[in-house]
Amino acid sequence: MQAVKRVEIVIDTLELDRVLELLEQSGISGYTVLRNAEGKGQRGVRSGDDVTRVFQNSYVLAACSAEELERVVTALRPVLKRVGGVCLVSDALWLMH
Amino acid sequence: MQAVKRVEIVIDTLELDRVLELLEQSGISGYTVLRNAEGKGQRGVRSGDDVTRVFQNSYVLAACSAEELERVVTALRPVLKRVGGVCLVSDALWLMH
Amino acid sequence: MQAVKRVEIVIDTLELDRVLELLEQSGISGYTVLRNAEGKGQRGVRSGDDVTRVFQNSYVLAACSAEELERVVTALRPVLKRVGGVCLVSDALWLMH
Amino acid sequence: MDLSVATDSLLSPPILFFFLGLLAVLVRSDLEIPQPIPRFLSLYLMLAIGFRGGVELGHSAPGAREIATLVAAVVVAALVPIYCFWILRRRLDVYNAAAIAATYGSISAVTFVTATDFLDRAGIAYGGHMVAAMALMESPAIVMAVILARLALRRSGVKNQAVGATPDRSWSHLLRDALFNSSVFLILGSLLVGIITGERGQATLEPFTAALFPGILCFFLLDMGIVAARRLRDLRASGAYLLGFALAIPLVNALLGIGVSALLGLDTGDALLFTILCASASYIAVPAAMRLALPEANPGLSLPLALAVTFPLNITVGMPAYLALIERLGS
Amino acid sequence: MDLSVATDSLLSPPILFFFLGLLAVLVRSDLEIPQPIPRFLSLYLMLAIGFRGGVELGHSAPGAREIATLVAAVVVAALVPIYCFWILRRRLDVYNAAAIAATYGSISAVTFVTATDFLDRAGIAYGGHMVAAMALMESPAIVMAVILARLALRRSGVKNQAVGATPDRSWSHLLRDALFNSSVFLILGSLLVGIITGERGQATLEPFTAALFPGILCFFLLDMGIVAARRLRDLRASGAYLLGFALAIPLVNALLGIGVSALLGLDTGDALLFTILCASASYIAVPAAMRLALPEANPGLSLPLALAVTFPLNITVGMPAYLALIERLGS
Amino acid sequence: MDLSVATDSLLSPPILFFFLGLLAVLVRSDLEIPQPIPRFLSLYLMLAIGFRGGVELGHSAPGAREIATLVAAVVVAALVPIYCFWILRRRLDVYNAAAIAATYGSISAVTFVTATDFLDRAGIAYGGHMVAAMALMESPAIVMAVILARLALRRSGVKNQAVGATPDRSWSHLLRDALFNSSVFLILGSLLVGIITGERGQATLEPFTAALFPGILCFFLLDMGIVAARRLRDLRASGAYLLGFALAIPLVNALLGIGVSALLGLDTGDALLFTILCASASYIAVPAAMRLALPEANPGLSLPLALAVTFPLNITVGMPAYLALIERLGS
Ligand SMILES: Nc1ncnc2c1ncn2[C@@H]1O[C@H](COP(=O)(O)O)[C@@H](O)[C@H]1O
Ligand SMILES: Nc1ncnc2c1ncn2[C@@H]1O[C@H](COP(=O)(O)O)[C@@H](O)[C@H]1O
Ligand SMILES: Nc1ncnc2c1ncn2[C@@H]1O[C@H](COP(=O)(O)O)[C@@H](O)[C@H]1O
Ligand code: NA
Ligand code: NA
Ligand code: NA
Repeated sequence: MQAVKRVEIVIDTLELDRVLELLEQSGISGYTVLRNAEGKGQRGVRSGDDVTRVFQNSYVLAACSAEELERVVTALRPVLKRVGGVCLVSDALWLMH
Repeated sequence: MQAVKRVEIVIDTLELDRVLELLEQSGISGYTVLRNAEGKGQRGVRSGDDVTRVFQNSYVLAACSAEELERVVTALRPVLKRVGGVCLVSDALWLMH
Repeated sequence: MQAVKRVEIVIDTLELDRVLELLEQSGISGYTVLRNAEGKGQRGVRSGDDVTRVFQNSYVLAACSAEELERVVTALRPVLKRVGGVCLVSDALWLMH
Repeated sequence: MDLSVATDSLLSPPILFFFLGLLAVLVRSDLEIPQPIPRFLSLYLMLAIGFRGGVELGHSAPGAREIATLVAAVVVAALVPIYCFWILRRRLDVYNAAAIAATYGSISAVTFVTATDFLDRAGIAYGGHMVAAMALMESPAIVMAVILARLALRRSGVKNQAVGATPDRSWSHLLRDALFNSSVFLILGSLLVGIITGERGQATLEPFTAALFPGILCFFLLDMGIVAARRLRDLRASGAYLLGFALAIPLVNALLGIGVSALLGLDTGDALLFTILCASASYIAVPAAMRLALPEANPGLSLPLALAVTFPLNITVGMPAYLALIERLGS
Repeated sequence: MDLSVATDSLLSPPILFFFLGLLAVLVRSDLEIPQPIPRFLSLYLMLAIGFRGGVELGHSAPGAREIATLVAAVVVAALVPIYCFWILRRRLDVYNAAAIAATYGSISAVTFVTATDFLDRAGIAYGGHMVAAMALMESPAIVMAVILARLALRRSGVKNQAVGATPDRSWSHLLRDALFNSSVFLILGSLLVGIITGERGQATLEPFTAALFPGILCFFLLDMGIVAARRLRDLRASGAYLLGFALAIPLVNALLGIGVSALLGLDTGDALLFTILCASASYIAVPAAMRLALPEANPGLSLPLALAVTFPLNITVGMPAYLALIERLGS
Repeated sequence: MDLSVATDSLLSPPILFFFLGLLAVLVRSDLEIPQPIPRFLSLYLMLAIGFRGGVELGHSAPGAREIATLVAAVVVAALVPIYCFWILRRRLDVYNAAAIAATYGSISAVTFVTATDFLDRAGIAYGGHMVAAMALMESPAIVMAVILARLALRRSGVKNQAVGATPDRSWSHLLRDALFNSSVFLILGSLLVGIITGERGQATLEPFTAALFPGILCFFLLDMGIVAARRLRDLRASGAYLLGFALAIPLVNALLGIGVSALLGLDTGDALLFTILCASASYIAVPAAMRLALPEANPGLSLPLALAVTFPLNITVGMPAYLALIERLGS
């Protein structure tokens, strides 16, 4: 098993494509996405009613190396500043196969 | 990046509103919810068929401070005792923006 | 609160039942499943369109003991090798109730 | 009992699709109606049945017999849980006995809807007020079960944990849940819309609420078959006593329903619907309400009984048998 | 104003189901149309209205008046945001003023669809080109609002953060979003299919696009009622000024619409649809576009106004009142 | 070839909505049918086509020609993978060659359904047994492909990893998946319900299974267009050889189908359906089955071919061309 950084991002679904692009540009080519996330944060409650589709989050999970992490964090910060959202980083072991 | 506690809660969706209230009362005003979680635990299999809607879990993720964690853990324990569910706590770094 | 291992598995939904079986056989009788996960990895983009239903992942979360972890890791490795997917392990505290 | 009615019922598309759903699980097909669709279909069925009942009701002011039927419906729905609870307490703890009693006192809207389809096929008329009766019968059993549990717990000296004990289990919560739960609300609401808009409303909504009805019912029962079959294996946990209960008590309740119908002098169609309401058990509203009001009860016990035993029993052999009995009594 | 038309409208099934949805939230029922269903229903409504409009259009080549109507629609949709922005800037920052101005300059397809149902019930005809007018009115306000915001920001010397400033906020992105957003695309696309396939297409699609229409509309408005009621409590954040705006500006815009209709000499049905388009506010396309183009604006401000105030206003008292006014002017 | 038939087909609402879906992706519209809805629509199409076929079949006992057709269907479905595998092995490894061979040996229910709509529009009759033929043609290719892969692997001395090698890849699993996969099961089940309930069942289900059919098909093909267009860019990975295969082999298979139809003396409608079944490729059942039986194969290779090349080819120029050929042969 290999030590990796575990990055979790919660972001407005409208911005999801851009965030995934940032991941790719940072060299992270593996990630998992769960759409239909609801939530609450500084910008209020975001529980996506499907009529307006304005308030919907996505949850992104990516395991990556420390260098990749650094790159993605730098790229992500201005996006989070602009549109809100959360990015958490923790340590994990990746079961290599 | 700031060190935070990462709280994960899996709970019967019927109890979700109460749990979110507990989070708020503990001072945690940011969280993310994924509904439609299935699972298995001490109370058996819970894969929500939509006809009965009785067996459905939700997954809640919240990043918070150590003090907030303490408060929410105290408040949550009796709820978990009564209706089941799981609460996991781990360490993470929050990318502040 | 009790120290546990937090296992996360992302796997082709078609293989989900087998993976859950492996968990059970490893002595892990508690887990949570989120279906409808999308993702990207070595085997390309997997965003499940519902017409073909071929490309869909599920996300599994299980808290377990170190011994259970060892067993499941051994059992899981060949499955991941064959059908792809990811398994991450991290440390957490379980709020016992 | 007229065998052709029974065969007609068993061989009608909705029931056959129910069997098809059962079969899918049996042969381990991966057939599945994906998640929010069944919920949507059931909302449709309630909206349609409510609206059509309302239009029907709007035709003429309800007379004394209609009102008596509604009163009788509420009374029966509150009575049934009492003897069910008494029977179940022989083997079960207070919580589970109360939860299952509530299940059998309340009703299954889908059973009702299937029975209306059955009557439509047989060309037997029924009154719009029966839809109101159905809605009124959903909730009393919930309240009754909680009262029964409280009384029993108090008597046995257990420190009361049921409704009223803590703020989050207050009576006001319970009553709101019982009265405004989605199916009661949607049925009564659509009934009201039907009454208000009458013939003119019906003219525009007919293709949606009437013409599509049998088809949507088929689709929904296909899903019910799948869900019921999946719950079948949970029956092992129930044991023979509960299994016997789930098979016998619908018949007891049906007899009660037939008796009350005879007393009230109901027409055949109304009598059958009244009877099927008595005989049916709730697998949606009540288990959900019980999880909040009596979380100590195990829904894994009550649900398979209502869904995998009583529901199939009622819609297959039940409906034609009850009808035969009603017709024999009537003639 | 003919009171019976107003009552007929308020007591029609779609509007009653809208009220039922509001009521569900008020009494805290757990009634809910699960998530992708409402989206599906709204896609259906757009496909159906587009297709029917197209078939209608295909009957005869559009004349000068039809083309004038389309041009007027675009012009009005681009004009309305200007005075809205000016009014809103009294109290709001540039971003929110522009976003709300865009909301009111654009249109609500569901309001339009409800109005066609209203006309159908009243037996008043309308032209297929009005569907095209609706689609054309969705986007101009979006572009206009961004221009307004840029001008205002430049004047106030703020370092420009709006469209064009960064590559990911380019004009080409904005225009693509504005022109090809799903509702514009689906409506115009279905219109085209309707024009091409004409009577023959209609013959096979009729049961789907026409017969089901009122029923699906009821279901959708039930959901709209629930969603609108939930947004009601967000109104507190808006304050009295914005609330007044959301109540008054639809009437202003309606008067503009009635005036333009009179100038163009539109028939009653077309005039009502044109007016309701002017009076309605977007709660789907525009908030989504604004999140990308002007992310500094708070959708929690514009959305409740459009959804919980202006939409109910238009479909309840608005439609019959505008019609009365149009008929008075016409006679 | 009669050009008006081709135009009629290309300009029918279902095909136009398919193009609309393609276009939506091309212009990067955000139009999308949200997730479980397309699945529901496809379940509807199978239930409806199965039921209608069953009613049709119930009218008269199947004669020798009907039975010969069913036998021929199974034989062809088992034969096609053999020469496809042989052709594909020129360029591909065993696993992918087998998986793509299975794809083209099996059928696409949506292509079939679109062809029935095409025949309905052209006023050409077809037999209910063709629905049974479709269901029977889904699975043989799956089994055949696995056998081919095993033989080829054994010959090339590779340690066998395919079905049978490990307990979780047992033949019984594979056969269950092949025989009871959801579409085979639902089509055959609905067929049976149709046979059993006959005219009486049809009378009540007609508005659901027949009147709605073209509309739902349009909606579903709109989604198919979107999905197909999204898969278009995956074609780059396939290379020119496979692209040529996906364009040429449907025509080869169609000629085989036309030949067999002529041998069997099928009527025009039945012959077209038989031909389109031969020409079509599976993008649902087979890729799913192959992921379990031959996980080494890359579905990213077979899927875009079946979905983004062969499917559009068949429903646009294919159907009218095959029909023209059949009619020329017939006269
Ligand atoms: N402390 C938190 N823990 C977990 N998720 C959060 C937290 N704060 C915000 N979120 C998620 O991030 C989304 C955007 O947050 P914000 O930009 O703060 O409004 C929210 O809707 C939540 O889903
Ligand atoms: N060890 C575990 N790891 C992850 N999720 C769990 C675990 N145990 C229980 N759960 C989740 O919590 C829900 C309720 O658990 P329980 O109260 O133990 O039945 C289950 O349905 C699972 O979704
Ligand atoms: N680095 C990663 N982080 C998170 N999820 C991943 C990662 N790599 C792969 N996955 C997930 O695992 C699935 C299968 O991965 P693979 O077998 O590498 O194609 C992908 O579709 C993703 O959902
Ligand atoms: Na009952
Ligand atoms: Na407007
Ligand atoms: Na084929």
